[in-house]
Amino acid sequence: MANPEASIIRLEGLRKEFDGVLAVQGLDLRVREGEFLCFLGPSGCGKTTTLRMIAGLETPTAGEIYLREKKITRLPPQERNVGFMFQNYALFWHMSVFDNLAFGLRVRRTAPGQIDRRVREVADMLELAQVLDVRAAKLDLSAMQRVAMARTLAVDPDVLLLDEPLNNFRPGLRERMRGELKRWQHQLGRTMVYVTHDQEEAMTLGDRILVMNEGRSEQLGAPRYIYEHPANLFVAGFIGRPAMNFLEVEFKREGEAGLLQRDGLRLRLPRDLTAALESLPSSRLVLGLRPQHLRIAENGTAREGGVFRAVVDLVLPLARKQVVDLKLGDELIKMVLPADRPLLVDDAVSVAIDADRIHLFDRDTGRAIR
Amino acid sequence: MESRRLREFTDAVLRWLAGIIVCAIFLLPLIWVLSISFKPPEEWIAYPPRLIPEKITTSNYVVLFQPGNPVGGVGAMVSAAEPVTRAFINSIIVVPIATAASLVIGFLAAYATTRFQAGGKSLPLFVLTTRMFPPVAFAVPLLVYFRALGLIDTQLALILMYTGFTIAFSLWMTRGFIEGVPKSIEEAAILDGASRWRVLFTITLPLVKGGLAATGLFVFILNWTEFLLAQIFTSRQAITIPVQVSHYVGAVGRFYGPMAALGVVASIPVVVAGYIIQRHLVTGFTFGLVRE
Amino acid sequence: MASVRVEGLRKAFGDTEALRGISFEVRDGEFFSLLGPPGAGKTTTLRIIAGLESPDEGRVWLGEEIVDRVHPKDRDVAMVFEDLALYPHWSAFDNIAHPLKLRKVPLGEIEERVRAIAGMLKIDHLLDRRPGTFSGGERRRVAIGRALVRRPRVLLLDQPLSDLDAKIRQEMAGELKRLQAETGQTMIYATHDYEEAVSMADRIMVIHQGQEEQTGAPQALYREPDSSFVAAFIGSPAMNFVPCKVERAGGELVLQHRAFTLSLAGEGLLSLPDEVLLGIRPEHIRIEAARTPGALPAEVDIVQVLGEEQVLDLRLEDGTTLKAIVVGGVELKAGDPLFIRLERERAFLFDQVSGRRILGPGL
Amino acid sequence: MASSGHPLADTSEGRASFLSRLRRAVDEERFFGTLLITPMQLLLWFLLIIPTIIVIYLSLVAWEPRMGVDWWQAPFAFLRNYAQIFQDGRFWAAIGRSLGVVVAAGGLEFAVGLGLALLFMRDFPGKRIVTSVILYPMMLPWVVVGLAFYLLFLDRGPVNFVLTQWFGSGATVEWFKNPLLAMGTIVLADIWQWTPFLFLILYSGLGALPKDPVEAAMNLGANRWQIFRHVTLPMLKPVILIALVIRALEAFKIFDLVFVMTGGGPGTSTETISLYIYRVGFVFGQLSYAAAMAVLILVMITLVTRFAIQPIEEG
Repeated sequence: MANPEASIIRLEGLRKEFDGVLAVQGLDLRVREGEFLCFLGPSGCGKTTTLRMIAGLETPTAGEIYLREKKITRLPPQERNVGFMFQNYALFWHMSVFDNLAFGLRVRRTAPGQIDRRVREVADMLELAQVLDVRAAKLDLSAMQRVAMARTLAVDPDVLLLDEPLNNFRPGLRERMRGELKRWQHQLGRTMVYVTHDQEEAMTLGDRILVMNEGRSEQLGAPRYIYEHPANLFVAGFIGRPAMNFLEVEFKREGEAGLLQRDGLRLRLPRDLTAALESLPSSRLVLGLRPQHLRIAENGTAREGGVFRAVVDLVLPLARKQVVDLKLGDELIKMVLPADRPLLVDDAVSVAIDADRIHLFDRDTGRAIR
Repeated sequence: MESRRLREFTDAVLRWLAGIIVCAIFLLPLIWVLSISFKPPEEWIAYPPRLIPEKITTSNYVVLFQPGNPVGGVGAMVSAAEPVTRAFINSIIVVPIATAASLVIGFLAAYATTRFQAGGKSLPLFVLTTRMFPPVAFAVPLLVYFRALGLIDTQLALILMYTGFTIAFSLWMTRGFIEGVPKSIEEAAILDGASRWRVLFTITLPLVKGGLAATGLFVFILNWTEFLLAQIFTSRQAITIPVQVSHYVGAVGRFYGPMAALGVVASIPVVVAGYIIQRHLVTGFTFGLVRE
Repeated sequence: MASVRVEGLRKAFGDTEALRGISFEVRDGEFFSLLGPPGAGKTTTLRIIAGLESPDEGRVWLGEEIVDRVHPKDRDVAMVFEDLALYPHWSAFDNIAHPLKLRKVPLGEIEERVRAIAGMLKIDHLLDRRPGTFSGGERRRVAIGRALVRRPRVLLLDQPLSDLDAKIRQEMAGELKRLQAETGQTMIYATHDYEEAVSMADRIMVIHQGQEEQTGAPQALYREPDSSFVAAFIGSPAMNFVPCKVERAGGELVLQHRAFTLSLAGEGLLSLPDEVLLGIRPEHIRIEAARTPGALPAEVDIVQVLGEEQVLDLRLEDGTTLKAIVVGGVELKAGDPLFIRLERERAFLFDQVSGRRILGPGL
Repeated sequence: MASSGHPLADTSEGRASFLSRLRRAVDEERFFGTLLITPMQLLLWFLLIIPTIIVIYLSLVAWEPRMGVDWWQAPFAFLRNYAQIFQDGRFWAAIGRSLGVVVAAGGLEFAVGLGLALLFMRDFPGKRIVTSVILYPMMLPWVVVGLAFYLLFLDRGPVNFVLTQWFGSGATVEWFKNPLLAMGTIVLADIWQWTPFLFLILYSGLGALPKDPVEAAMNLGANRWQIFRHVTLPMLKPVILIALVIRALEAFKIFDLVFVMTGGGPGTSTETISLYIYRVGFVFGQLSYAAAMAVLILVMITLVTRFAIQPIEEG
């Protein structure tokens, strides 16, 4: 159990309804001091709404929000000292960069000398010193982003909330800006809550990730942990690219060993897993296979695991890798291979599955069994 | 903690009260006109004035269309003014024709200026000058000119002027709507094999027809309410309703009842039109001047 | 269907030169991609082929015909626009049928062909609805259907997948590729996303500032980029570039950097300039736990976990930073010391000024 | 052949058949565009350019319809008409009054319109109905508005009745007999009719403003007034400018209300410039003199708008 003193933001049963539609349905969360937490989920999953409630831009229908254990649920945004960076940056287009950065300090009636000092400090940090006199509307995208960041930082907020700040960037630039963000976070050492629908972004940026779907939390954990141990089918399908393959299988016992079975596929299980599956009420399972974990079978099959034969349906090269669609009966199975392994459409291949790299889910509840 | 909710509540109540007061202020003048239009002559300037007539009568309306009909003994004097019927017929002919012409010409020009910069970049601004100057400044030369063409006191003169002086609105309002249609849609249609004309009529026009309707109603209002030009360029034959209203005020003394009745009648078409376009007005009036 | 040839296209908009002499040929039935950053001139090239823009110089052939003076509506070229440009006031059926109706195809045949293409694109169930409510993927399918239904001489696609989610983008890319294989339709596909180009196209032309950088098969561009621009543009994370000096010690050429030296072997190196860029892809930097001869000491700066892979920002002794990819479960964190080895047989040398490739792959 | 810049323009000498070139030409953008603006161009020539030429000519001759000769036969007066204007006190007084209406009516309408627009930015019960009510005066014929206010401000009308109820029987005011009060009632009627217009523009403008900057300002700790003063108002500036320019131009033209309510009286004390030109030209029949005044007005307005539009184009 996390120590409550260490959490800077605490959400308690947070709910939000818009005209009868539940956007967020009961969220409990502790954000740790100094961490980079990502809210990850498809659009409409309630992640932005949650962020806006923390900033006070929306009022929760029910539940409480605590900042450093002080209840702020009904406090207006002006009195929260929670920084919010908007998706479109929401700069004051009619002002110079300096005035943008100084805005928060001016409305707090900070002394002019102090404003000047603070503005130059954050401007230096985010490499804006050269453009302080430029009007915000005239900046390029990456400078706008830095102004937005600097403006939020100038007032020294307790927490920084970021709403998909990289959405406006084209792919190449986006990766670069991601690196920048990561660097800033190291430099600033400030608590950040970051909303994104891009799993890659969340994986690379977050210390922890909260995966959300339909207003609910699906899983909370470190990126690698979530990737390796997805709690359910949704998380498993959402994290990782190309997405995990899912096959419906039946569990069967054959002599000593356990078997997973479907048309064209027989998978021999190790003993411990067999034992675990036997204790389940249902034998109807979903087998999850990461495309990266499949390999072309060499001669001789493994004792555990299995091999299936399939036909190449499509090859999508990706420079150093290739994504291959294989046809197994009616199902398409994706597999990632190094680019130097030439495969042609309609080739028949044998694919090996390692039993210790499979995921298994309960077909009815979707929960992970392993 | 609950102060925020309380504040929001009082806020709403204050807005609501302000709304009622504003309503009253904006409604009162017209209600007074309505009230007088249903009053018999002895109540017109009765003191103290009453909002609700003691004796409601429709004779003020009747007398408009049957000048011979006596209204408490003053019917004969009212009939000294021109019969309202002619003004009505004129307005009903002139205004819709001018409106339609303005809309068609304006739409075509708006399309050409937004899509191909036809006539140069400054043409749309130039057209605006027709609205900038007092119409009376144009009336001086136009009178001379129309007299030479034999157009004085004709419906055609009004139609020409009303079309011309509302073209700026037709052009600018439809430009906004046309700009809302992505150019790529038209290009896609061309690559599908459609000619320019076909693109204009099967793609662009259907996509802006709501906007055209709103523009049309707006132009209709402008034309229906126009007074100065009609006053100058008509005398008997081509007289329009606003001119007729002014005659009641100016010429025949204090016949407040029929005067008010005519005011009400003159206002009905435009208030109806205004109500219909209200929704479009709010979206159509930002002139694309606000960022994002 | 036809081949497309474009020769010496130039186009300026006011003071900005969008195209500065673009030539290429697309074979009948080929899937050709124009790849370049925004503003490189991809869209302008497509629009010139379609006839929506006329070039200042240069010509366009469709098959054997010069089409410079053929009106766009008569060129029989279809285009999928970046914003898709669906007709919002018509149903998906009418959208797709539009080009056929304009060609006065009999009604029965229109019905048949629209249904056939809709089946192929899996949008049968959408035909009666207007595009307003469609998802991004569905809208794209309708736009592609409208473009394909009349079997144009060439189909131009102007970054049709650019604002889709990564996941749907990859799915759509697969479908497009399959569709092209099935129909044999000549396609020219403009994109700024190298993954899309590489995964679908038979050949790619990389353009930059209105000029050709390199044309070739996807793997060729990846393995043997002609310039540092192509090398940086294709592959993710991008190739590392390290400025080095070339020094001649006796008869031997040495690549000199503050953190390392590499001796260059081989013939024909005498013409090397004094300053070069060493290019090495992140996937060609190997991590070693212990010091072995030739390995360079480095420190981990930032770790980004991407599923099976980790992208590392490494700092060499002199402060030079390099990106490297590690596959597998090594637990690394910022500050960890380690050793790296550059795979020399996959490295390149580029001219520092012109960016042209001088040497490689393999030093 | 140089490129015309038109995407579909034919840029190479033709070997194509005459027919296909003709077809191409008909469909060609420049031709098509020109064709579409032709009706408007004709209308503008007919109603704007030819009259402008005539009015300038008229202003340079001495002509009145009752002189019995046609206007093109009238003797040249050169700048005598203009010289006369500069000595015509009634003209300058009328200009002054029109400008007074612009400032008084325009200013108050802006203030009230902005206040209403801000009030209406948040929802409250009955907002839609109130909005409809506010907007309808805009649609009414001016003459009817004039009539309504005339009836309200009659000596024995409801306004005076209310005043006597509050302040005793001595409070009856003869609104149309006092120059200042007569002008006041005209301005009041104008405000009543045209505040809705400013409300509408400002309300649409406010509604179209992006919400993000306002929320950002809240997030940075700004209170309502600070947000309004430093974020909302500057963002609204272009809309405000255009609203004021339009309104000022319209208010300067004011004619119908004056004509109906006071006829310019008492005396000439409420005579605006439109009314004065109307009288000179169409009542007194001095068309040349009216033409000279018209030209002067055209020039003045052109200069002023050039001046006023510049910041809008830059902003």
